[in-house]
Amino acid sequence: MSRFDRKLFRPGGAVKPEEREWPSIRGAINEAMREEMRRDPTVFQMGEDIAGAPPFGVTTGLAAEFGLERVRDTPCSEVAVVGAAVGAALGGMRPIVEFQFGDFLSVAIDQLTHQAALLRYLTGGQVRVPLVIRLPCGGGQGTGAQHAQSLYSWFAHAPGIKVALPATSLDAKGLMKAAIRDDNPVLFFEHKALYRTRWPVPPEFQDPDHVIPFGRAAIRRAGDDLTVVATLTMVHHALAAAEALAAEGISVEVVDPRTLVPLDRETIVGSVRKTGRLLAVDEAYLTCGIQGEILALVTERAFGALKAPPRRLGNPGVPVPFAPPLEDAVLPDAGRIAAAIRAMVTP
Amino acid sequence: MSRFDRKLFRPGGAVKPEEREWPSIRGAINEAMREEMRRDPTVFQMGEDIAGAPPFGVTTGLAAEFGLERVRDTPCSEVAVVGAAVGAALGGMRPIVEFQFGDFLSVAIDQLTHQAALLRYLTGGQVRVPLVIRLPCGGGQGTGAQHAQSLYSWFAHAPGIKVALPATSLDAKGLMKAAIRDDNPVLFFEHKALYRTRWPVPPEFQDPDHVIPFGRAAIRRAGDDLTVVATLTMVHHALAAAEALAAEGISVEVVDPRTLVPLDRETIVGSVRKTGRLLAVDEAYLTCGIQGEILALVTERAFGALKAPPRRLGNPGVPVPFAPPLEDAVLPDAGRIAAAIRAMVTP
Amino acid sequence: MRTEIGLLRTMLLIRRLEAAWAEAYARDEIGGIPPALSTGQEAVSAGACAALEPGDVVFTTHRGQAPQVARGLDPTRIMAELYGRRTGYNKGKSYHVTDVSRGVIGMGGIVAAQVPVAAGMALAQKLRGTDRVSLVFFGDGAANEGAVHESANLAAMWTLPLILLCENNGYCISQPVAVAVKAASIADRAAAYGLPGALVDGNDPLAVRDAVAAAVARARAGGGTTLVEARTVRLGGHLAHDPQHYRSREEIAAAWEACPIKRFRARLAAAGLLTEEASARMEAEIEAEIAAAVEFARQSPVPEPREAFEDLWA
Amino acid sequence: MRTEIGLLRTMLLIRRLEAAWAEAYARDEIGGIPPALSTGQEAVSAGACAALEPGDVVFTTHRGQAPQVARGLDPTRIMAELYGRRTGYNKGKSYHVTDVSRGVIGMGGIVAAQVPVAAGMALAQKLRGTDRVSLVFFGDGAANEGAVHESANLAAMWTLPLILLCENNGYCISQPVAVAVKAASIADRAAAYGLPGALVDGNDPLAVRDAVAAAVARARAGGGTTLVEARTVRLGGHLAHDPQHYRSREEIAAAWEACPIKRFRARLAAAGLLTEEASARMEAEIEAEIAAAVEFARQSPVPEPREAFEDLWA
Ligand SMILES: Cc1ncc(C[n+]2csc(CCOP(=O)(O)OP(=O)(O)O)c2C)c(N)n1
Ligand SMILES: Cc1ncc(C[n+]2csc(CCOP(=O)(O)OP(=O)(O)O)c2C)c(N)n1
Ligand SMILES: [Mg+2]
Ligand SMILES: [Mg+2]
Repeated sequence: MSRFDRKLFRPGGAVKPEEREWPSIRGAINEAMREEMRRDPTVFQMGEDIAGAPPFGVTTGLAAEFGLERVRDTPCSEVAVVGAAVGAALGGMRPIVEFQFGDFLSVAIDQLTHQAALLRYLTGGQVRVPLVIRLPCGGGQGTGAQHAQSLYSWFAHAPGIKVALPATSLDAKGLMKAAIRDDNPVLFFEHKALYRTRWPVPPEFQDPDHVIPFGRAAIRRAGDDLTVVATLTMVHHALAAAEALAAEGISVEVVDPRTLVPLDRETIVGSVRKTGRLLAVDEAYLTCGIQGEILALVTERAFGALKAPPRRLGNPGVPVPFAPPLEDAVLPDAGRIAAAIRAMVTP
Repeated sequence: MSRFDRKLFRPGGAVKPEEREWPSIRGAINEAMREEMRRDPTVFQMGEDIAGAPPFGVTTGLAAEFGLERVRDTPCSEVAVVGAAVGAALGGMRPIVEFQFGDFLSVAIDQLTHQAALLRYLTGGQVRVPLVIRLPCGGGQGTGAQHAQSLYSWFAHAPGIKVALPATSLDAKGLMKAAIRDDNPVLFFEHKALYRTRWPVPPEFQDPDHVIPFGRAAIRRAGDDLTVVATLTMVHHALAAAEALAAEGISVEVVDPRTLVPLDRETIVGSVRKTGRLLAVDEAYLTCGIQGEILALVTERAFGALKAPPRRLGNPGVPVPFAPPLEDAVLPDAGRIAAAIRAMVTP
Repeated sequence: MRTEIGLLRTMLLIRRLEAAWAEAYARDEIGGIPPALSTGQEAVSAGACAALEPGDVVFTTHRGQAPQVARGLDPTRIMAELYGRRTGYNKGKSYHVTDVSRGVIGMGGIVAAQVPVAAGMALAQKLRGTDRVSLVFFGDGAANEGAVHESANLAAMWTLPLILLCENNGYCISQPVAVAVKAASIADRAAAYGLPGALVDGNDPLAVRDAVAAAVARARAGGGTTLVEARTVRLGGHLAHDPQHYRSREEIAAAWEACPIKRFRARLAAAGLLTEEASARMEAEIEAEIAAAVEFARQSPVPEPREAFEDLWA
Repeated sequence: MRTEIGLLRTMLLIRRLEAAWAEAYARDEIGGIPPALSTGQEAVSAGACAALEPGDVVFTTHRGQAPQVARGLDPTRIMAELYGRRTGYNKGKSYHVTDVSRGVIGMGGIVAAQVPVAAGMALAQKLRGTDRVSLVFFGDGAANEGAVHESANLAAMWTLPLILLCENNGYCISQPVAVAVKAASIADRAAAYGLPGALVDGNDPLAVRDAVAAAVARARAGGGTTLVEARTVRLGGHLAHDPQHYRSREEIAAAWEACPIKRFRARLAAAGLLTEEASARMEAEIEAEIAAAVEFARQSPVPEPREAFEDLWA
């Protein structure tokens, strides 16, 4: 899809005329954080260079508006920073932490899964840990194996962590606002290839209280023959595939869960009950990934409705390599999605 | 099951007469490491107190035989220790690292998943990273949420790491030997409740070259009506359930994958093709856990053979709590397995 | 509990509560990981907590009962938690006792993980414009975790109202501190972050109190973080069941000679601050208090299975 | 490349190779993360690697081309890797170039992660009875990662033949080192581990070489680890596309005045070691070498898709 070019670090080209009015995902996240920081003085930010040289520009302008106490540049000390977010949350603040690349959370997992996520439970409900960790994720930009992963399946596995994955500008803003207002730890995965993409929005996008609640999937396209469940860039790849297949007389429904924790099981299962076929697509590694979770969920709950074996696409289990032809070989795309669907609906 | 009493830290009672000749799992692991250290001078050990006060006694006697250079007590610095294992492996050694509780790997994940697991790939095959990390795991001993998890699903998700889960003394020894001889990073999960349990072994247990290859499941009990896939303690819970159900005329096959990476897909799928029903049971958290992976795998490959929706049991997604009644509420056991099977085979 | 007598009382209460815990564990009335006792280390918690005020927040370790008692938590609810009862502070969910109302956050499952969290609490205290401080306990073993390094540096950068209290009891399980720390002291590491460091006799509650009070005063005044190393001695094993094969009898016997309770009691008696009679009365009171706590815990109901599924989400 | 002229040649080769890389990136012939250049820092790698011998192992950072060149890796295969070609050292799998045969392990995806790995290599060198050493590069920003703390302490405990080479270029992306390090120097942190620390002018290749040579000699002789801080200046942005809004023009201009290549060349000329003519010849040779490397990379085939599935398992 031309939308997802390999231009992450290059100046953006001219905005297409029809897209001028549409907010970008990056801008939508920025806007959500700005509004929430205006609304609630306990919201503050920590991250490397978020004030001095905003990575990917998502925090641009926030330090100027809110000052360096509330938009804090941190040293390269991710354990301390995530831990500080946990402690600040215990102390009544609402921290937002940015990682430059979400993969780097690898060095601070304990503070998330064993501290932030467990403290409320372990104290018998005495504390709340409201914090948001922003994790740029995903491949397709030649950024290399430790800068290109989509590790949300891990955090859906571990208890106590909410997980959001916005695929449009409206969702990026509304889910971010929900994340900041949530009293639990939230991981907010932002696909790097989506940052500059622009999407049309309804008027409520402007409403500073328009929040998109967690746990409600979006049906991005209605269809009858097969359900694709996809997140982030794969939503758009699936929509492109669906469009192409419509011409072949195949009607595809595209469901975007929007949050993995909580997961809108009803919408996913309901869709498959209607279409009878399921394809789960994600950039995540396949084994124990979110795709298999969706297959398991659907076969447990809608076995009788299935007309064909469910299928999944994802990274088959190799690191995301650097060279473009290698990288393309390990990630799903519209073409592979269309091929898989064709094979599933053709008897 | 009385075998898995809550006595992890209490002196063991008298060994039952019939079990006197049987090796314990703890002893089998110790024996495997001892033989491999005799066989190969590049094998060495690092861990907290492994020489001075062996946790759970798994390394008992090794420092006396091999000295403190090869059985190295480390400081409480898990990032440095796992990293040192990676570097030593690059340098031609074969390190074995012990964690006192496998959960603590949380502080050193990056060194495993982004360094040990990726270096071979990223260097285009220039290096090998042969290392074993031993991870005591599992609940049922009142050890609390950060000392009782079974996190192998994470490491089956991430590329480049082999994962072994021994359920018997023979497997503990044979898989450990395979792990040490393997040229890749291996995580060796040892269920704490199994350490003192004793299991009968065939004569080849004594053979210092009896290795159990990775990627071959064991059919622990043959049956016709339903396949249970289970690991570690759940193998024994499943066998107890199968025994109880046999009296009710229900014939259960119990498959123990023994390694999750590589996973013996053929044996699992083959078993379900025969029985037509699948129950995957594990202590792991359910969402994106190994149970869902097995459900997905089987529905993809043996959909037509399924007579009933597959099911899974596991920790439903809460931290493992301290008080025994709470802990029992979140972990599967023989009773719950039997109940699930009954519900699946009764139309 | 800032008076001398108060300090002694706190130290005795810690010792007796923990002894009762160990006895209950030995009787198999309590399960799980064997008790991590502060026997011989009571002066550290008693002294440090005496320098704090309400609204200050303490973060504990796996060896956490001493600061709980020193912060004035209710022994009955501590004991109930150790017994895994729903009347315990954490409702039986975790034996790392927390009482938010008294500023005690129980951590300790993961060594050193409480240190960055405490830095964050100090940041919140600062951002919210209070003059409250956070104090975090960590051991000599924990000092070698990366989390401590990163937190100390962050606290120095941000001038956080934080006291990094390293309770050096000579061992990380079986590893002597001299093996794992090649610097002259852990307090010396403060210089690596541009922080003040203080080394204090951790077996003297007054010395600990004064060193911590100075650090607290600095923090309240906006002067930032101090690293205090309190040198003490672990009199028992790492956990209650530890046979300590790695330690000589002589070493242990010598350590008992320096028992801080014995020493402090003698000092108070010599100063005329404590009569035999008052001492006996204090002990009897404590005895009764602990007996009541054990009785309360025993009589308390265990949690219902469904409670396992509560308290995860806010 | 231990002679003065050799050092200069290395520095020039680094500068020119990196410039060609940045140009290729600007032309969109290379994708991915923009180049992390060592412009202004060449003396550190040139000097440090001149103190090493075959069999010693160097661990690099994300700013890794300088030590690759200084260790004598083949510019054509470095460039091919940067172009993502199968003829590159890593077959296009990662631009963190590794050449095991020359003792260069390319790391750098995760800041500071190479430091414990280098400690492990040093442990292997010691356990295997060799007198080889490991040298690990890390930045001033990386110095605040827990991994460095833990590794330095472990290396001190185990007397590992390791050189911890902190390349302090004044910035962690946009954060000045003075903001993030409150100690007088990073070298001072050595004392926290009982290690010797040395602070050296990182823009003087001879000073770096001598300081590292002393550390290497100590390590080879069984004396263990040294922390060397080389103070240098990053002349460009963090990555090639960084507009450096956080830095004043004056600061950047002043930094260019101290350019180590300019300085060293003048010094050699003044000492009569380098004529105008020899200098021009050297530049021309390097120019040709780099042009050939770029040409080789351009002509090299990209990897086949199936190669993505190779090299994961041994
Ligand atoms: C990250 C991590 N590593 C190891 C452990 C196991 N462990 C529990 S207590 C302890 C000793 C820590 O020593 P120190 O900090 O000196 O505290 P002390 O026990 O002496 O009070 C260790 C290593 C753990 N809980 N977490
Ligand atoms: C764990 C981790 N955190 C953050 C990053 C992002 N990052 C890449 S380079 C860099 C700067 C590190 O600064 P320094 O160590 O001084 O090296 P320099 O770039 O100055 O050479 C950072 C923060 C990373 N790759 N890994
Ligand atoms: Mg200690
Ligand atoms: Mg730097």
